[in-house]
Amino acid sequence: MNVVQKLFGFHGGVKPNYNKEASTRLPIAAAPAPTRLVIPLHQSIGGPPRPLVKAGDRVLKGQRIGDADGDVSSAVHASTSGTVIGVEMRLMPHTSGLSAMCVVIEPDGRDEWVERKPFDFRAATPTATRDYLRDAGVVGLGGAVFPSHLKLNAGKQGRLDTLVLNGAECEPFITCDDVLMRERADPLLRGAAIMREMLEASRVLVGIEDNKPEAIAALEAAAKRANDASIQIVAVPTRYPAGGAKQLIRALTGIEVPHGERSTDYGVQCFNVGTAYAIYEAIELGQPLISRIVTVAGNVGQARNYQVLFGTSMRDLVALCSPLPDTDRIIMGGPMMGFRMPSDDVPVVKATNCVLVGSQKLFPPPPPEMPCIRCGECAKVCPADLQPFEMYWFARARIFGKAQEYHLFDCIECGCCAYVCPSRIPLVDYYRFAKSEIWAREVEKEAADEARDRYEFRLLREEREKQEKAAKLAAKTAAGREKAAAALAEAEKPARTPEEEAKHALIAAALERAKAQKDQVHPENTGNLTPEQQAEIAAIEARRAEIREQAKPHLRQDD
Amino acid sequence: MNNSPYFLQPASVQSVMLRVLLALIPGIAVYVWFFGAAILVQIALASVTALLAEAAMLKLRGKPVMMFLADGSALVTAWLIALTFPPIAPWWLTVVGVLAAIVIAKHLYGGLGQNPFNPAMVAFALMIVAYPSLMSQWPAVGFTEFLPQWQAIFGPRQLDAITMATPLDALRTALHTADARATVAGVLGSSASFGNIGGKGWEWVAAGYCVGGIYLLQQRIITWHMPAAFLATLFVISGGFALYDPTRFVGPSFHLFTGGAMLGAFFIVTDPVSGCTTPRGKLIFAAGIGLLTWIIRTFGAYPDGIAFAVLLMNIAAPLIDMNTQPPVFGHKRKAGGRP
Amino acid sequence: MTSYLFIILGAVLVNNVVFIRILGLCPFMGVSKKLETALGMGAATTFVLTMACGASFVIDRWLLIPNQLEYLRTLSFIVTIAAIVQLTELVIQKTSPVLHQVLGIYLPLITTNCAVLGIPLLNVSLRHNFLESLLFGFGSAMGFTLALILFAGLRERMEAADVPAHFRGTAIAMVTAGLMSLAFMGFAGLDKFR
Amino acid sequence: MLDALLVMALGAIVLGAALGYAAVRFRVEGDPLVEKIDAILPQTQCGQCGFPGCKPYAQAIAKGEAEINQCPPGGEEGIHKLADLLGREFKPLSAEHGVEKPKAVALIDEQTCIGCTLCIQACPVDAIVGAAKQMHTVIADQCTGCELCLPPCPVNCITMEPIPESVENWKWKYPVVKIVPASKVAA
Repeated sequence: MNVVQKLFGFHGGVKPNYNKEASTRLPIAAAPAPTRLVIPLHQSIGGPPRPLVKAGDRVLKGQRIGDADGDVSSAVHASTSGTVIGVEMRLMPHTSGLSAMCVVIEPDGRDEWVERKPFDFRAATPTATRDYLRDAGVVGLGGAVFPSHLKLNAGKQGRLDTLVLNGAECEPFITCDDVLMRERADPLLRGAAIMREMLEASRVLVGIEDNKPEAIAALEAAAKRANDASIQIVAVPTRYPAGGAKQLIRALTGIEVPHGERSTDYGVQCFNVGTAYAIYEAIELGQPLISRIVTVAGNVGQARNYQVLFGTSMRDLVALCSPLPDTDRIIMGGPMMGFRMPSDDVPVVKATNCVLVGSQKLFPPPPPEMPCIRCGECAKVCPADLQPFEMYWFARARIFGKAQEYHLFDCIECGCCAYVCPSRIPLVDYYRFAKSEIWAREVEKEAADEARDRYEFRLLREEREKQEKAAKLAAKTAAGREKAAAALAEAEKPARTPEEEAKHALIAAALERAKAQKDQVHPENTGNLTPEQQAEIAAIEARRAEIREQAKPHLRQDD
Repeated sequence: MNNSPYFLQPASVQSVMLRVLLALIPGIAVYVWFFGAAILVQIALASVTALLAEAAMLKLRGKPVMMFLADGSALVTAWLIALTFPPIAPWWLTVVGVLAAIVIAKHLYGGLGQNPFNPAMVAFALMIVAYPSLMSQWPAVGFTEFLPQWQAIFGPRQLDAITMATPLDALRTALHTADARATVAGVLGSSASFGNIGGKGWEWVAAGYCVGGIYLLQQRIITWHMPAAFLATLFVISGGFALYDPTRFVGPSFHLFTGGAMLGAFFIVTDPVSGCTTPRGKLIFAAGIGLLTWIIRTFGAYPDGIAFAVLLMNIAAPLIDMNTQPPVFGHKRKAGGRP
Repeated sequence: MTSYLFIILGAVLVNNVVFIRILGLCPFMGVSKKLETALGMGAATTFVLTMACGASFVIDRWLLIPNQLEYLRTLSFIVTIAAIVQLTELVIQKTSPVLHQVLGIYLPLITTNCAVLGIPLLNVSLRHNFLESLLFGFGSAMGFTLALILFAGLRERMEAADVPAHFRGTAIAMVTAGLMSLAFMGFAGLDKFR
Repeated sequence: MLDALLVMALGAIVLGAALGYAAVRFRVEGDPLVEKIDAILPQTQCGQCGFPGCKPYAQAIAKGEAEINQCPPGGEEGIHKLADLLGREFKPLSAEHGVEKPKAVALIDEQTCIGCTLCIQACPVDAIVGAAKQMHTVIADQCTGCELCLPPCPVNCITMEPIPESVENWKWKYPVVKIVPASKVAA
């Protein structure tokens, strides 16, 4: 067990002021259940879960309220017992300030659990275990909230070399993994053992930054107690972002997992220590993921870690720590990668590892942005070996293709580049902007491709119908001539059958009604137009009429 | 309000530029000691012109004037121009040079950080092509009397007593145009002004720049790549040819300690804006400047090749960068190439 | 042998067809926006120019001079060049339709690229022999290609620069070409050194 | 004089023969360029460009019969891409062909719809489902927002609804460059 683990390190990184002491002085405390829980349905990567409850339903603690939508999704549960008072749009803990579907629960204070029973994963097939974890809502608790059941798959090789547990926790202020490792080392390692078995990994490496000696000691003691020789606790040098999954894998194993590829294909899988604990709870205790440890730190009187039920308002949580009066913002996550919340009344979700309380003094606004002088400091600290200034150069000018050529999507948005930039350029903002523009474009492109396929299919179908009709017509005329004589005898019959007559009357009546309505109903998008717009519309209409005229032979086939 | 990261390291463009100016001071001090105070007049002239031109251009382009003026980049350009021009050049030569640098080479391209060419070198190349004789009149060593220098700058010019060609120019002219029997040793021995290493006085000025360069290295404002590659290339190629034919090719010490070699190595070649930025690119870029400098100095028509060499490599810099992109995390097994 | 090397080097660097002789500026400005196109144009021009130098030498030496028809030189050179360009165009259209579209009007305009007529005429006035003519044509075309590629590299980067509105596009490209020309003047005198 | 004519005629014959052979040898079939242009167009098939669909417009551009700035749904972005591909100068969107609008999808007011199927026939991408005398509805995911279904509807029951912003499709905005007034900095 005490084999000295060779370390590999990674390129770049910075050493910001860590500020971790304040929140580790006190042990984890359970945050009291609030008077109202707002539980967003969509708390993981993948499809948004479908709601299973409606207003008025009574739910128990741990009851599933949102069902995973497909396999790339994860279930959501009630954090405590109570009554559903609504399934509605609520403000999300997201920088956009937009709302999404949430289940709002009024707790009844009884904290009544659903029936819990441990899951015997050894008796179950791997697929069944993964389905169980999906329905238990277990996702990565490092902040990425990727559904864990998808990662508990050994991949192409069938078995893994290394399972990496990420306890590096490199972001300043955040200590939730630190205290978890100190206080719950044994169950954490049991979760790790479950994962190791599922992945058939030959060893488990727990990477912890060497500024957490207590956590390292606690886990080492626990590993000794567990008597599992495959588990190794490795202290990695303290350097942000050592806790990035790829950076930690590289530091511990020397393996670099390229962007867009699965680490399992390289024989490694990486989980956050919090996820290991959640898996322990789900498998051995039968408890779905309904709460997590959250660090409250920053501009507060007493920073501390709390066990918080999902859906608790950040405002209630922060209030427990006596925030200072000059507080001006709430950040979810750390100061390097965290997201500014649109309000303090947003719920704690699975991704909330830290609620950072900010003020002008603590996080002063950056000085005005200067032009990039290509000094290359950002390239020196980039842990992904990118050329951040080149990506910025093209992102700024909205030349996204070029930015992508410089591997924009390998960027992990760690913020090192912006941290060291002497021109104080919000580099990461430019990358986020460029990435979301490129994504949007990709979606548009896919839609366009689909539209093209559908259009071409339609043309094909019209062509086919035209041919069929022509064939039928030919057959009819041939048959018609034979019948002509017979038909002659019945020539007195009316041209239209009574049914046809009725149909025509109906259409005429409908058109009449429509005409009447047309005068009354004004579609919203054509009301209140300026004369210019009207002229424009007229011009467009004229052109369209022309096209219809050109396309007439086309349309007629359909008639 | 800004997004993450909310922490920023205290660093600024301004402090970078100020430290570059600071690093130039030892060289300037030695310069004044050997060649008189004229260089200070030139620096002042260039600085004022640069600041005025910068302010005017910022105003015209609708940018915040004071903020950008305070970044100090215009001053760095101005000082470099003053230090590469002859100290007794007429005032208008410096002014026109600075204007060309600030207006054409810098602001037409969008100002700080956007210029593909080194502004100071554009000024030098433009002026030496336009006024080759004025750009070749340098003060004689030890002639530090201020009044004639002042008159040389602001008129009336009476130059004969105080001017001479730079050692580099003198050697080149002697080898190129004098009789075919001229040899390096003969030319260098013909006049005391060639000094011990690279021109009397000039070798010490170069040493002063070198001290400033070491300060910049220590401050991590520049990396070792460019100065080392530049100086090493110049050393190796001049040394190699001097060994091959010592009568026609002068040795490396002369090349390194005359002309703009030291100033170039630490202050001009290292300009991050117009140079290469990848580690391999930096080496290629600086080595290219070293090679071209030697070629132009040895075979070309102009007394010093650094300005042209820098501009030529500036042209090639984007292509070099494109083809020397370091492998990105996780893509290291593949060979580097165009991104 | 060295004299041949000097012909090529001189044509590429010292008397660069674009920067020093100021010939062929139309395609130099027109197709230098992207590196790929610049390379394509360079390759096409290299082919055309080398062929044109060879063909014009043959025509001049064995057709025009023996028949005292030197006054037909420009005319016959133009005709030859036009035919070679037409041939090149057909080949490119077949092999790379996108390059063909991108080069667009500049491809047939190689015919009127003054560099392509100028270099064969210079060959005559410099009294180059057949091999020298070919090398001079090839060297000049390489110089043209070099200029085009370097310029394209710069322009790709400048595309994202914050150039003042009035100077965006061709204006700043002209300024850049001027400064590049200035840099190439540094090579002056190299070819005179023996 | 005769020499000159003979020489030129000889040249013309030789070169003409060579070119004639080359023209046959390197004949080009098909036009891959149209595919590249078509790939850039947004495929709304709306006809605002003056051509009946995106492909015909692409063909017209390839032949040089149409400008690259006639596609409002593609917007400036699309024009830039076309300009890049074809090496042409960028031109602002031609006003006579319409204006760039936020993306919207058609919505049928199901109370008013009379089930006439006219919109179904008009939809170029078959994104409207329904049958005669049955109420119709638009498959929002497949609607390209071309507005071609609006004019045929006899009862004007189709409206264009802009796609709302959600957490999923929200985009990071361009970082705002703070330009501090000179006087403030100086102070």
